[in-house]
Amino acid sequence: MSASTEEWKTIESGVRDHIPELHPAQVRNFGKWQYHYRPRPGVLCHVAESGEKLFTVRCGIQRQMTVDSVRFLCDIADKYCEGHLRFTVRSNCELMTTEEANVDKIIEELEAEGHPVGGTGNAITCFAHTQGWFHCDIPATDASGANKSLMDAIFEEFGREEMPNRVRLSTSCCEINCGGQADIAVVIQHTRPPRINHDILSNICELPKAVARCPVAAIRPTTVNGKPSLMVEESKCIVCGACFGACPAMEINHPEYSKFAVWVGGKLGNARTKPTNMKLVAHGLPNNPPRWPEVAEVVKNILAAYKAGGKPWERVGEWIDRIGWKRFFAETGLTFDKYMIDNYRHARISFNKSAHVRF
Amino acid sequence: MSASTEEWKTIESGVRDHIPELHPAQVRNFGKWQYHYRPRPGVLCHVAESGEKLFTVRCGIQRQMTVDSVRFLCDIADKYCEGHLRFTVRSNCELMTTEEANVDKIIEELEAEGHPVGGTGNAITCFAHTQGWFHCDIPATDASGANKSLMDAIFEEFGREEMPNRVRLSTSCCEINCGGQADIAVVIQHTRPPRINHDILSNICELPKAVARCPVAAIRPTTVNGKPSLMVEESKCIVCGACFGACPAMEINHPEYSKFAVWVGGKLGNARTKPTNMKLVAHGLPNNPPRWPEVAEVVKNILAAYKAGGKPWERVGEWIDRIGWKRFFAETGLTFDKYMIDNYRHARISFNKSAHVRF
Amino acid sequence: MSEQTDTQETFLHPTPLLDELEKGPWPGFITRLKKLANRTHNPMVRGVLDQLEYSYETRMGYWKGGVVGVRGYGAGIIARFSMIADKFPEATEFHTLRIQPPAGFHYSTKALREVCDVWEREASGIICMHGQTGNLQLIGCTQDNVQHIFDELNKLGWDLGGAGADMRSGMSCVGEARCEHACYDTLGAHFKILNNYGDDVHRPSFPYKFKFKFSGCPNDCANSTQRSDCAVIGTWRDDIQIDHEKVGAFIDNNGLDYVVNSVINMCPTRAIELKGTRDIEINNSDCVRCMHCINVMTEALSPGKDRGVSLLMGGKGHLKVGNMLGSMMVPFMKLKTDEDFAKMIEFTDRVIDWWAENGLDHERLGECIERLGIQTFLDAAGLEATPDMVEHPRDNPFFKAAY
Amino acid sequence: MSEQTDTQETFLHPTPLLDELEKGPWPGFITRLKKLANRTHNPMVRGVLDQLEYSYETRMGYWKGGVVGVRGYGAGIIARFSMIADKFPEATEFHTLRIQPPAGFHYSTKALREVCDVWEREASGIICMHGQTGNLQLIGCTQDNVQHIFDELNKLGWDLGGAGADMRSGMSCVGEARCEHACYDTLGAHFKILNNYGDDVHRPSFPYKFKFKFSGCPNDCANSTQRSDCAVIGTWRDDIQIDHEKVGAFIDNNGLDYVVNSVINMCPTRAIELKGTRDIEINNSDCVRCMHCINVMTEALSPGKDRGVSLLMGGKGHLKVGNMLGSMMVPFMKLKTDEDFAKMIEFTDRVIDWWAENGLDHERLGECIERLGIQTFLDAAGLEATPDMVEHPRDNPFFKAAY
Ligand code: SRM
Ligand code: SRM
Ligand code: SRM
Ligand code: SRM
Ligand code: SF4
Ligand code: SF4
Ligand code: SF4
Ligand code: SF4
Ligand code: SF4
Ligand code: SF4
Ligand code: SF4
Ligand code: SF4
Repeated sequence: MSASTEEWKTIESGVRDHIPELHPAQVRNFGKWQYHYRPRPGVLCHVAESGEKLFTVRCGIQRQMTVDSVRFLCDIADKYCEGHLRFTVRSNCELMTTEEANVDKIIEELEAEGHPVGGTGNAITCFAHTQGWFHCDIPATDASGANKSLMDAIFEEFGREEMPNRVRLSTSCCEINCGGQADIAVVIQHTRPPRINHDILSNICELPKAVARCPVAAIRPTTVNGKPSLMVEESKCIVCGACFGACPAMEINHPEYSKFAVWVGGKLGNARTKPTNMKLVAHGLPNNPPRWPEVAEVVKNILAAYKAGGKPWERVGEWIDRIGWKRFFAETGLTFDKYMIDNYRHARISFNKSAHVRF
Repeated sequence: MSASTEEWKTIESGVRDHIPELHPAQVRNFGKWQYHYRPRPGVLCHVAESGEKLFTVRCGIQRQMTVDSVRFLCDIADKYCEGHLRFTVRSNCELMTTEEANVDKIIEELEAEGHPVGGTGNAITCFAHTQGWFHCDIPATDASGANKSLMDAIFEEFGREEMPNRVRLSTSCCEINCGGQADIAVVIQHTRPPRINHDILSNICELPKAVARCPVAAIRPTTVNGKPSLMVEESKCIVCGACFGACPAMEINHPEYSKFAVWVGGKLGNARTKPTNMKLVAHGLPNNPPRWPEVAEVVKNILAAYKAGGKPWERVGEWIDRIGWKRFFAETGLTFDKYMIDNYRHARISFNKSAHVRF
Repeated sequence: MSEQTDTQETFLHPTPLLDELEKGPWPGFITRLKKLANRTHNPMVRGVLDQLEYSYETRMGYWKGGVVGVRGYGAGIIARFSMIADKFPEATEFHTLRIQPPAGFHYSTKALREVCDVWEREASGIICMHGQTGNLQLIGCTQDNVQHIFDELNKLGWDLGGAGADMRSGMSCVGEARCEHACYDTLGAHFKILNNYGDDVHRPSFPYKFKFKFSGCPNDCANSTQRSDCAVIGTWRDDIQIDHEKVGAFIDNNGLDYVVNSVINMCPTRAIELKGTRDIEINNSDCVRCMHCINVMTEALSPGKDRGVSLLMGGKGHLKVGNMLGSMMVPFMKLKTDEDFAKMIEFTDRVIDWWAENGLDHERLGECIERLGIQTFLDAAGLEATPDMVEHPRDNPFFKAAY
Repeated sequence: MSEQTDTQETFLHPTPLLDELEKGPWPGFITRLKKLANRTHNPMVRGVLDQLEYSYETRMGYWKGGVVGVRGYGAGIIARFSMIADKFPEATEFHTLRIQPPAGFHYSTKALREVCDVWEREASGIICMHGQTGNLQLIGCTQDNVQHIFDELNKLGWDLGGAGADMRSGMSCVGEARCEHACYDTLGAHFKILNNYGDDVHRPSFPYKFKFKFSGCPNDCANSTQRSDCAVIGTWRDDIQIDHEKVGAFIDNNGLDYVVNSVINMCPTRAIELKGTRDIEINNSDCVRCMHCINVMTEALSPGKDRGVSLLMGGKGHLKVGNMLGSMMVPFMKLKTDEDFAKMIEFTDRVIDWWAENGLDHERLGECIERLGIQTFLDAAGLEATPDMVEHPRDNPFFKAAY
């Protein structure tokens, strides 16, 4: 690597223009698509008003890619896709061609390199996952590793369209949840108030910022060894970890006490029902690298119950709405406990304010 | 009136035993009722396992009764009902007889005295109303008078069973709303922060209690004319009137600025949908005794729209859920405004958190 | 002021605004009050009408509270003194006795006439039937006379209800006394449970008011979910009872479309299926006991046989927090034998003790649970968490579990 | 530790735990990273793998932040310094460039190869495609080299995205480029609107982050409602377009029961009626534009012709308040002509100015609206209240109207 020498005057070009990046068939039929169908899992065919057909092959990638794997995909795109490709909001790669005959070839080459083809329609698709130990400064686990392990565990469903509807998954390496809401989400859960590292605190921490960051006013200024420091009122603390983001001395992560939680029923789009937040259905699962088998088990059970019980087009949350939470817990073998009842700001909104009850 | 002389030692008897008060047919068939039907509006017929039939005639009363009117009802009960009668949770009176032939006679006598017969099934029934100027110490209007005026305005519907489902009404004389949730509720709304009567405040008010009563910490201790007093931070005040209940010097009521608000869609029971809170649909209506015509107009419009649009068994709130709030406002001629959007504790829960929209 | 419209007698002063309330078909309280005053010549009634007329004119209320009570009790009387007694001396005092009625508002004429007689003889003769909490409200007496009146009523078997920071009077639907839906004896439960708390009704020692309400089934005719701290609502655990022949008859009479549109399609969990064209089947594990199908097809369907109650806690009105509905805390318990009642009271004792210890001044049970968190409450109440308690599990990760 | 399983080369140190992630069918990032390191012998990659192995062993992370930037910009680089550089000196620095990709993640192989070449030559060769906010993340360079790398990329037409308290990079669904549902040009809107805020992307001056996301229709494939402060979602104002012949064909192919169960019965407002046995009719005033029927019968149905966007505001993640979904603020606006865009930007400018003035440190737009009240926000944004903005009107009386 060489250091910068000449002075280049930055062009604040912002977002790069997409038009030259589009596949020519996308440009030709821009805004004139009529419908699409799925010839097989992992393949879409969009039909334009002009009658032109554009085939898309969707494949899984590892998201944390290397120049080699990017170049591999470029090679395929050059061979079959007129030199264009795209990625999806869920970190899949899409290779597009107007030649139906190319579809099988693309699939063959992708699979040979270990890129599974699928993720369309009512299949599961890649976990929206986050940085984790690989790069983030506040993670309690590794989201890329968890994603890999979990996708291995439910791999078949990526290439099959056999779920009642699409299943969006996510995994996040701290409670901040950069992975977002999902049908099934796997998120690290803090379980102990932060231990304060007084040695470094006074050097690295803007104390008032850390105090202000706490949503429940559990952090108070204090003096330790004659230096200004902070203390946490543990009974108030809701172990959200917000302070750790503001100040690395508020050590919230723990090799044993950082646990996994599983959430279900998040929905991002507006089809049929409104978007919804996901709900806690398991917690206290061990953070068990490198393969996190306990978490995989829970995810598999939920998927199996949903696959068996959901009606066509019902998303995970919609399925549960219909059968009720009591049956959800029964059918997945999970255990409801008191921590699953909200006790935060809008808690009472989620209580069963009725005599509606199932036996 | 004479003053108490002899010393009677109180018997803390509590709730009076109901068994001797029941109609004999109620005792005979206690827990053994099989079904009921309504031979006509205002009349129920309950059929027991034994085959015995008990007819009930329900009539409107004025709630704020006199010994004369109570005795009148007792006279009828003695004549036709084996000396028993009951009242409903909505301040109607029910006269029960096992003789079908008595029904018409009871109706005739009640109506002759001005007691309308009705309020059953899918009719409207009496407003649940409250004390008001007649007795309460914090009212901004008179609930008995408003009830009388409003019931006059929609009187026919008491004797007809022509609504999609029952309609529960209520009217309350301050925001505390002792009248409770209802399909349509008419409630006084404070619109100005309390004026503090400093003259009396220091004599009659437990200052810390008043301070503590305020839900938004808008009341602060201060000194006025050398005496400890209170002040209200008007920008914080949500004009709830809670302080007035704690301290009569916090004058919240006003001859002009105490206004009427109308609420809809409250539901108390669990049939079909869960119980729901009522929602604000009109406010700023004048507090216009003795007949409150502006309020009556709004109530009538809502009833008319519901009657025209509701499907059988749909309560007011269920009807609106189906047609949407946009159409509710269109069909009732009411105007939605920004104050109808919640800005209190759980405000965001009521926002439309979706792209679902009607045009 | 306009001319007096009342021509019957001259005892009353002119009340032109109130007289407007004599018009129209609904039973008028002004008309009856005027009749009462004209017959009894009770000056308190006249004074109160005068002050009310003045309120209608000026659009302001003129009563203030105060302390009026009877020996040994700390509650039960709502004191009302006129703020403008100089203007309306006859209205100087106008206190109310809150009397606990028999459960379900059932009266023999004998009992009711006795009350009327005392009340006409000793006080105003004005009776409110009933207060929204369920009390028989005897409105209008003076401080001087209140003990005597209470003694007279107490001799006749009546007792005061709640007011202030105490156990309030209960309310119950008619229940098994005249309703085929009742899943337990609301009247008996009202009687037993309120009388268990008699001391707390009479002697305020709670953070704030506490209300029980008793509804025989989820139709909740006693408004318990919305309007009480502890709602006792009848329910059942087994299957809805179906008389299939009567289902057929119902369909014959009302049409297939009515059954589809107004029963099957209105079931909140779609638990009902049409079988052929003359029958239905219910998937009882999907049924949430809402009552709707039973309400509509009352001859053909009825609640199961394994009956009991659900307890919902924390309901209350708007004040300060916005309306709070009671929420499911005990999905099912039996409430029939003395043992069942002992269990129930043991439970509500635990709840009330916890609240009495932890509640702030003027804080209702629901608010206290909200402030301290449901987990704390469940532990104190000795309850296991179940999914019945929620519409859905929590949607935020902000909790600290004990492990 | 167990024995090293990698037999290909000896450049890498043993990573027995990570090697477990080489098993299984899903594309493995460890396998690719190891291949990369073995090919390029880039010590940073080895060091990072070593530190990651150590994280897997000790179950703790070892990166800390810091300040690394490029000339003139206040954001766009995520700095990562190893906390245990003494142990893993090769991992001392590992900074990330957040590059704004073309809208809809479309690339020519030429453009992508250029990035790869610079990144392999100058840095780690690790590329994240893509970050959850939508950035092309170039992971792993040193502070020394960051300006040079950026210059090289900038020459090739790439620019940095957002980070910190600024306008973040946008995200858009494929939209009109390959989707028959798109109601506006998401890619064009992404391009125009983000570039209008270019200065705010590069120079943090907001209370906190602000995200735009662009979805062509309410299916919201860009997750805009849940994950952006301003969601721009395509919709239509007129009637759904029906090709009745194709409805008939759909029913012939899929069966009447499928249409009833999976289309008609799943419409959230029951706006669809079956007409005979081979057609449907839609009551468009009851339709809430949820997309479901169009999704299922994509050949027969499509959005109306009078198309535009809804704007939902205030979405964001869990942190501190619990997940906030964006909520409907502008039910409909056109977004096609330059004028439309000018109007839209005038509006978002007003919103952002208000938030920038009123927001607390680290407070997202949604939190700010919640704290100051929706009325204040609507006034500042110049919006009229409409029932579209709420699930229902308020259920508490605690407001102070201006009259
Ligand atoms: C490629 C992609 C957009 C992009 O620009 O990248 C995309 C593309 C399409 N989506 Fe999507 N969706 C994409 C992410 C999403 C997301 C967001 C996400 O996954 O994070 C959602 C919201 C999910 C949610 O609600 O939680 C989403 C909700 C939908 C829906 C509504 C599904 C439902 O019934 O709830 C449809 C409708 C449908 O399936 O017909 C849809 C439909 C489609 C269609 C059929 C649109 C079309 O006619 O072209 C596209 C092919 C889908 C398929 O896989 O069969 N797309 N779609 C995204 C692919 C992600 C992936 O790689 O797996
Ligand atoms: C007498 C009374 C109970 C009492 O002990 O006093 C009562 C009695 C009956 N109720 Fe009720 N309800 C009574 C107040 C209520 C209330 C509370 C209230 O009005 O304040 C409710 C809750 C209202 C709500 O949800 O907001 C109530 C919700 C019902 C329902 C459910 C209605 C629905 O579909 O939403 C039914 C079911 C039905 O109609 O078949 C019901 C059914 C009945 C039945 C049919 C039960 C029976 O089989 O005997 C009774 C005759 C009702 C009729 O009028 O046709 N009762 N009922 C109350 C009469 C009040 C009145 O004078 O108007
Ligand atoms: C008399 C009555 C209205 C009526 O005309 O029927 C009534 C009248 C008063 N209510 Fe009430 N409430 C009455 C039933 C209710 C109900 C309905 C119920 O019990 O089902 C409610 C709503 C349910 C609840 O418990 O929340 C109710 C919620 C309130 C509240 C607000 C409580 C809350 O937490 O939201 C207050 C304010 C307070 O206690 O500080 C209140 C306070 C009052 C006071 C004591 C006003 C005061 O602070 O001085 C009123 C005395 C009026 C008087 O002069 O008699 N009253 N009050 C009702 C009691 C009669 C009875 O005992 O039978
Ligand atoms: C890289 C990325 C995860 C990923 O692997 O894809 C990420 C990584 C971080 N996020 Fe995030 N967030 C990323 C997308 C998101 C998203 C998803 C989205 O944008 O659609 C969200 C939820 C949506 C939202 O905006 O709320 C998200 C919500 C957060 C939050 C909580 C914000 C909140 O108000 O709830 C924080 C905490 C904060 O900002 O203080 C945060 C903070 C962080 C920080 C900066 C942690 C920190 O405070 O130091 C992480 C830096 C990691 C790193 O080393 O690169 N990140 N973060 C995503 C950004 C990549 C990109 O630019 O493309
Ligand atoms: S979820 Fe937490 S740990 Fe993971 S990338 Fe986001 S901020 Fe970092
Ligand atoms: S973890 Fe959250 S609640 Fe606990 S001290 Fe830190 S910021 Fe406060
Ligand atoms: S609603 Fe208000 S004014 Fe009316 S009786 Fe109740 S407390 Fe008194
Ligand atoms: S009216 Fe309510 S908000 Fe205003 S000062 Fe009084 S208690 Fe506080
Ligand atoms: S609550 Fe149920 S049991 Fe009681 S009267 Fe109403 S319908 Fe009958
Ligand atoms: S009681 Fe209600 S939930 Fe149960 S089957 Fe009948 S309608 Fe459905
Ligand atoms: S959001 Fe709508 S327009 Fe965009 S890709 Fe998804 S379905 Fe197509
Ligand atoms: S778009 Fe949604 S709401 Fe509209 S008709 Fe179709 S299914 Fe119903």
